[in-house]
Amino acid sequence: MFSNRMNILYLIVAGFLAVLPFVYDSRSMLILLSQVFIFAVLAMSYDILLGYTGIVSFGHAMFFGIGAYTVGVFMKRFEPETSYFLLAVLVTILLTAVVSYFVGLLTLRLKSHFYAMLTMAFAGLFLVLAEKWRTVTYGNDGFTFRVPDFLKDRTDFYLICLGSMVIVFILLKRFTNSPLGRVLQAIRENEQRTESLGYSVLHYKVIASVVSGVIAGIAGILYAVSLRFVNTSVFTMDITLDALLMTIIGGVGTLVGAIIGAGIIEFSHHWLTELAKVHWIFERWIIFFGIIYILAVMFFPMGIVGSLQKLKFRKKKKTSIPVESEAVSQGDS
Amino acid sequence: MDVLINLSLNGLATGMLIFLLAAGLTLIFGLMDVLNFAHGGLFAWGAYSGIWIYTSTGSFFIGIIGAILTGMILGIVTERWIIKPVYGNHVQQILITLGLMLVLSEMLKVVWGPNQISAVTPDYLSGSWEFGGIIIIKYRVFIIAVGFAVFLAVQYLLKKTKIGLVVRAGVMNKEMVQSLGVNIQRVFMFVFMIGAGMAALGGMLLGPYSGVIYADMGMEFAILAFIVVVIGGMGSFTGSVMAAILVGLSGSFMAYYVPDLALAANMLLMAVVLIFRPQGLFGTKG
Amino acid sequence: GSGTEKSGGTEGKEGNDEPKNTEPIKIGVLASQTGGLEAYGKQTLRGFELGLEYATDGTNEVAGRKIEFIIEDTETKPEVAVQKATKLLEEDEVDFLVGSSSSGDTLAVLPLAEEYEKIMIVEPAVADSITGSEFNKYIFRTARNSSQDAVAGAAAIAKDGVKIATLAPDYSFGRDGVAAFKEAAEKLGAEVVHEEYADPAATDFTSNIQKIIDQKPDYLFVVWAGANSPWNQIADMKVQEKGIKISTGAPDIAALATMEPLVGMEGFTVYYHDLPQNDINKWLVDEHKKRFNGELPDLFTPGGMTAAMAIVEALKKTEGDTDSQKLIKTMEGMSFDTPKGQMTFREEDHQALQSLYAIKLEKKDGVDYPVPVLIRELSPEETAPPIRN
Amino acid sequence: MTAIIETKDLSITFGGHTAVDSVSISVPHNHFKSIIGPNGAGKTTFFNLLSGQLMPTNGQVMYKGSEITKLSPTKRTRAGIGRSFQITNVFPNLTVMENVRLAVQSHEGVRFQMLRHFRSFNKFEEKAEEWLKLVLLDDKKDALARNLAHGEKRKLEIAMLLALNTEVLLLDEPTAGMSLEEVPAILEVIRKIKQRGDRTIILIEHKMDMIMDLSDSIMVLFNGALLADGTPKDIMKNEMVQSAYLGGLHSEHAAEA
Amino acid sequence: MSTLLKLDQVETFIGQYHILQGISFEVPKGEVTVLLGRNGAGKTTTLRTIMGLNPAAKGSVLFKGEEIKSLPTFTIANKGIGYVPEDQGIFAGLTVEENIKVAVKKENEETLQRLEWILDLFPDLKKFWKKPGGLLSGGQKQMLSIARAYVNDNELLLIDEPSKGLAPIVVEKVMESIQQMKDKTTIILVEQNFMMASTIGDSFYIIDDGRTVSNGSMNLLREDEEMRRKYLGIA
Ligand SMILES: Nc1ncnc2c1ncn2[C@@H]1O[C@H](COP(=O)(O)OP(=O)(O)OP(=O)(O)O)[C@@H](O)[C@H]1O
Ligand SMILES: Nc1ncnc2c1ncn2[C@@H]1O[C@H](COP(=O)(O)OP(=O)(O)OP(=O)(O)O)[C@@H](O)[C@H]1O
Ligand SMILES: [Mg+2]
Ligand SMILES: [Mg+2]
Repeated sequence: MFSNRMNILYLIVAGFLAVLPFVYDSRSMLILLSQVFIFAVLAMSYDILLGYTGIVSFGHAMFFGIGAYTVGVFMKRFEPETSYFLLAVLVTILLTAVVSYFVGLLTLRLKSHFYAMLTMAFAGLFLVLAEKWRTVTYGNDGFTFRVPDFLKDRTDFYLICLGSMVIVFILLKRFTNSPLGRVLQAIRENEQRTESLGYSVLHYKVIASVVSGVIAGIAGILYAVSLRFVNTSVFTMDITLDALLMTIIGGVGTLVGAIIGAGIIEFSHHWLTELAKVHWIFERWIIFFGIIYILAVMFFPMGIVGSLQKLKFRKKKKTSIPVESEAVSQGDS
Repeated sequence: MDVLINLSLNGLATGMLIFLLAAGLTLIFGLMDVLNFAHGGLFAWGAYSGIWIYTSTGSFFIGIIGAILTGMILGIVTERWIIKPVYGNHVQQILITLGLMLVLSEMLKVVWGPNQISAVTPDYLSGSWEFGGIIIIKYRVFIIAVGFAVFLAVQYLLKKTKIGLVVRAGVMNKEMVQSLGVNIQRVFMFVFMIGAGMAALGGMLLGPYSGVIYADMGMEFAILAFIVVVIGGMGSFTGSVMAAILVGLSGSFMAYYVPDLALAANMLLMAVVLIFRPQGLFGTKG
Repeated sequence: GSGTEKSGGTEGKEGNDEPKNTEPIKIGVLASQTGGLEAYGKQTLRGFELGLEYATDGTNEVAGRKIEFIIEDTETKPEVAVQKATKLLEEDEVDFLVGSSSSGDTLAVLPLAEEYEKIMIVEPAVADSITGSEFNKYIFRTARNSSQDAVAGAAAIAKDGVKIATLAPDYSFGRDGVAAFKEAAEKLGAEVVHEEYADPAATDFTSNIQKIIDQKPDYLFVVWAGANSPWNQIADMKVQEKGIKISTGAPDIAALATMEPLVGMEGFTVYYHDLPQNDINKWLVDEHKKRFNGELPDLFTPGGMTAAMAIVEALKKTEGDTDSQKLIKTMEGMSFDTPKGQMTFREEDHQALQSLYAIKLEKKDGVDYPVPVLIRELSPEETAPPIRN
Repeated sequence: MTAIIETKDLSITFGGHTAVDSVSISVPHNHFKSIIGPNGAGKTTFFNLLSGQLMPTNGQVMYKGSEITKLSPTKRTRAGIGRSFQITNVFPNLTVMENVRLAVQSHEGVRFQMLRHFRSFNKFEEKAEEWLKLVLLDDKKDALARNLAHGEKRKLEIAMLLALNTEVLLLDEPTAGMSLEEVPAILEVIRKIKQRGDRTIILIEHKMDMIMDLSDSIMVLFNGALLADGTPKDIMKNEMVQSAYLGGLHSEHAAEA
Repeated sequence: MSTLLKLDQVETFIGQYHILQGISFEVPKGEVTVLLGRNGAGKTTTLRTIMGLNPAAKGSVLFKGEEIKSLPTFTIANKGIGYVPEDQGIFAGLTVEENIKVAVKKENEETLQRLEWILDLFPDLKKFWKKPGGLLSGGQKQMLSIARAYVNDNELLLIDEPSKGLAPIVVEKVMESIQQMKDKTTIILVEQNFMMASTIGDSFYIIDDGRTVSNGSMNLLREDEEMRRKYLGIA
């Protein structure tokens, strides 16, 4: 696993992040970073769909929301104890797996935009369900809940989020580099050809959908726990768009890109709002936020990681032999 | 009976309004295959500029013209600077147009302030006629008429000129149309401009319909427009009209007969259509 | 958590042992400065600033301690609200929280007030659950809640034998509002014959209105918020011509402009700048105009002012002591002056009981929107909502 | 000799146009059969029916005695029917190596392995490299498939088919667009496979010399229907074939040969 | 005879790859010039460079004496240059009719006549007039691609491997059609089918590794076995 320079770099960064709370005691920085980790998990799960299987989903919030509500309802209805929390995690995994399986079966036969819109419809139905099932969800206002003790301390929770992100990253790295992961990339490139190589495409897509759904559910759990509050916003398009943006800004099909994307979006958001207090120009900081997206596309057309990889590659092989490494698919492994 | 007629009429009118909102997107997304998330921004700008011109000149008609022009200018600028570099790449389109969307809707607040703005119907279009139990709202009749006019005009443009063909060909293989002597960039810009103009028109007409315009109207209605384009079948203009009317009618009837599901009406409709007709109502298979 | 112990502990000591504390008192204000509720956020903030100034006679000092406030934008997103609130509590070590513009944001922040044991003044979020099921003892609300609105709405129109239909958006705000209204209206002898809930984002409300017309009620009571509204279509469907009177809460000025079709309707309001006749309000209106080139205070401006005044009043009573337990004791049952007359924090749920106003919308010369004209003031007792925590 | 592939009254109609019209053939084990016929005669469509890309409107496809008419392309590939495509059909953004490696992986039956690192399957890459050598493409193994010149893509297409190592090989104009110089090499590869004697090959080509050289039998499709099926010599003598397919120049050519 | 097109030391990069490293040739008006060479030699890239699809970085491309190296593709096309790409470039979702309609530059009598001539040449296209191009057979697509280039009154046609996928008899027809057009239209042909190339070609250029390495009249090549073996690997 730790065979090359890239992996050593990852290790250093992870190590740095792990000791950070003990040397730099800023709560809001911890919270911000926890937020980054949570969204990084969500974005990585999205990358499995977008970057590795080549499908755009507009309904990813569905799984995120299921995770968030499951843990919320469990903590509210029962006791905020570790055992119930673990039960909630288990139920989330089950629910997201089942839902992503069936939604996958129903939707994955559809072509690009139609698939995207159908997933959006399903996510929309979950949103309405959360709105209408008021006895459990308290409607769109949502509800607050308590969390088990081990999740209360911000530093501990920070470490848990970091740990989750690292584990998800390692698992997904393995997953995407496995023979199965390679077939997913083949599907992204040419679905029909994959089929005639003897791979049953739908099975693979459903597997991708389930893996991605379950991980999104876990991100949802962490998110709800971080707020100790859940409302219908977890099912909205905004969540899906966030995941989408983070994945794209970072570079699709790279996994690290998703993490970097989450960091960039959360931090530039943070800094821009801070600037808003400093100078009136930034009062409308959202404009600058939008400009960041636009500039990102112009200067990093393949996302930060994707474009950097290409650059690195160019330097290495400036030759007239038209040989190109798998910049798009192989990622950084 | 009266109820049925009322529901159908209002559903039809709402459908036509939705069609007006979606018509531009049918060109930009359906035909040119650009996932334009900034579409909502274009019609919010149409609404604001149109209503502003209307209230300052007092002429609804000039307001409409103003809105369309604003939309077209924005369309050209958008196409030139934002869309051109990302044709054919959905992933980049999503990111860059979402960025533009943020810029557009925040700029609205910079120019016109964060408050909602009321939009009134001109006198000659306000009020309603009543025949027995049937209420016919004048402004809705107007919307239906404009909807049909736009439909016919665009249909003419697509069927009687080569533009529709050239755009579709350009989307499939840009190099090849150019090799055939077509300045596809100019054609794309033109079609984008028309699409943006129609979006602006839709936004402008929405104002008096609901009586108010606000900066966030863009995203809200853009989703509706996307729904219409997709369930109509990508790029089919007839499909868009039908889908829009279907959305209007289903909203109207569900709100009356199954109010509990009214919130989910659009999503249910979309799910049902796509599960049973994965290519959309008027989409061609494959 | 560690944070709790640290801040809670030291604050307590300082408060008790050193009576002559001269450190500034810090207030963190959460409001929507961007996003959908931006306009409300701005009103609250202006009001708050004016309120501090008024309550401290321009010194911004109470019991020898300076008052500082830090504003944070929640962007109307719960996760941002939590981030910002934590920052205020942890880094700025504020003694009070005030906010916020949205019920969702506020609900998400409530547990933090409890965790850090700091008083939070809720303003202007309306959800009943804030002082209801989600209540904790650190929460005080100067804003009126949905139920108070509803009770006021009922008081304005409900009488023996009156048949009322309701129209509300199909989400918590609408559902809560109608439930409270129904309870209050029925108490007054009226009958709610039909409840209609509409998709708040709908383009077309005629189906809903059609159904209401079918029920032939005497009144149509509308609970509404948000820009997308049914007023135009209510007029187009000739509801009033059919003998159904409309009643609803008057919103802020920008939204009043869209209610042209409802001129003549009777309902209620939380505030309009010429309704409460008292010195504080007069000062508010004058100062506001002076400072913001002629603009009038709007729906939630007095709320912001009220929140500031409540805090200063409490601090005066504790002589600058910011110990939360002490403050809670002080504030429970505390009456204080506001631009809307005297308010009182109810002991049980810390909801401020306050006056609301039965009004009628009228056209006025020189004003380009329908103006709420006072019919009568509804006393705090009259509009007291049920206790639900 | 038993038949490995058989069709019975195989037909397919696209909205009124019958592209393949009641074709019944039988291909023995380890046979080399070529299909010729004018453009649009239904040759590729016939392949699509054999490989499962299309479902017939009528008739049956038998493989080793059992019916496979309703089987998906995936299942047929796994059962042992592999094909190459007339219009180059590869994974454009993957490397040449990865394209072939995927085929090897499928042949090895490694499908749902999701936690082991793909590089631990080193032998796949070695295998893939061998195939690439065979089709003279090993010097391009790290290039992205989309950057290949046309002829190179054709070679890749063949390598992928060979890597599947199926019992039946359906080759749809494998050498179209390949340079004069390299055709012989590819021919050699095909010839070798044929000589090994354990593969059944069906070939669609318009290059008559190649067909004459390799085929055990030739079938002729005309407007979807089977016009003739016989030895190369018989087919070349067929007047219909001469006038409607080969044309003047080629008749001379054929006569020469 | 005058020179219609002249390439002088053309170099083309695709991305950072130096694909064409010195292509020079002249195309006399009214002749068929054939480009030959191995797979990957750069024949297609040469045609794309002329069309402006992969613009030349160095050297010059003169069409009727005018430098067209840095003009946009559509302008080049509108100067009277038609192109049949090697991948046919069919608009899959458009019908045969629409594919041709997109190509037509002037809708006049002459065009109609040419269309009639084309449909006689390729009756299959007439038969499948309303069929989406993507559903045609491989050979039919090739015919459609050729038809699209023929339908306009072009001075110069760039044809990339027309015989690919065509039945022998159709190849013959295409050859005939090229002969018929010769008086009005000049042709650059990339062709692997030596029989076809040698029959209709007037002169040839051999490209290897992005350079023109040899040229001469077709007669010469037909007779010079040595040269054939050296550059084309055939006897
Ligand atoms: N999916 C389809 N839908 C409609 N028609 C089709 C389809 N596939 C093929 N056809 C038609 O069926 C006929 C046979 O096509 P096919 O591709 O089998 O020809 P072919 O014999 O392979 O020709 P070529 O030598 O040109 O490749 C053609 O006329 C083609 O237009
Ligand atoms: N987009 C690209 N990126 C990198 N290399 C490329 C690209 N396009 C072509 N090449 C390379 O350029 C060289 C020339 O390609 P070209 O298509 O011109 O060859 P060709 O002579 O037409 O070959 P063929 O006979 O196979 O069609 C090839 O080696 C090819 O791999
Ligand atoms: Mg074929
Ligand atoms: Mg080529």
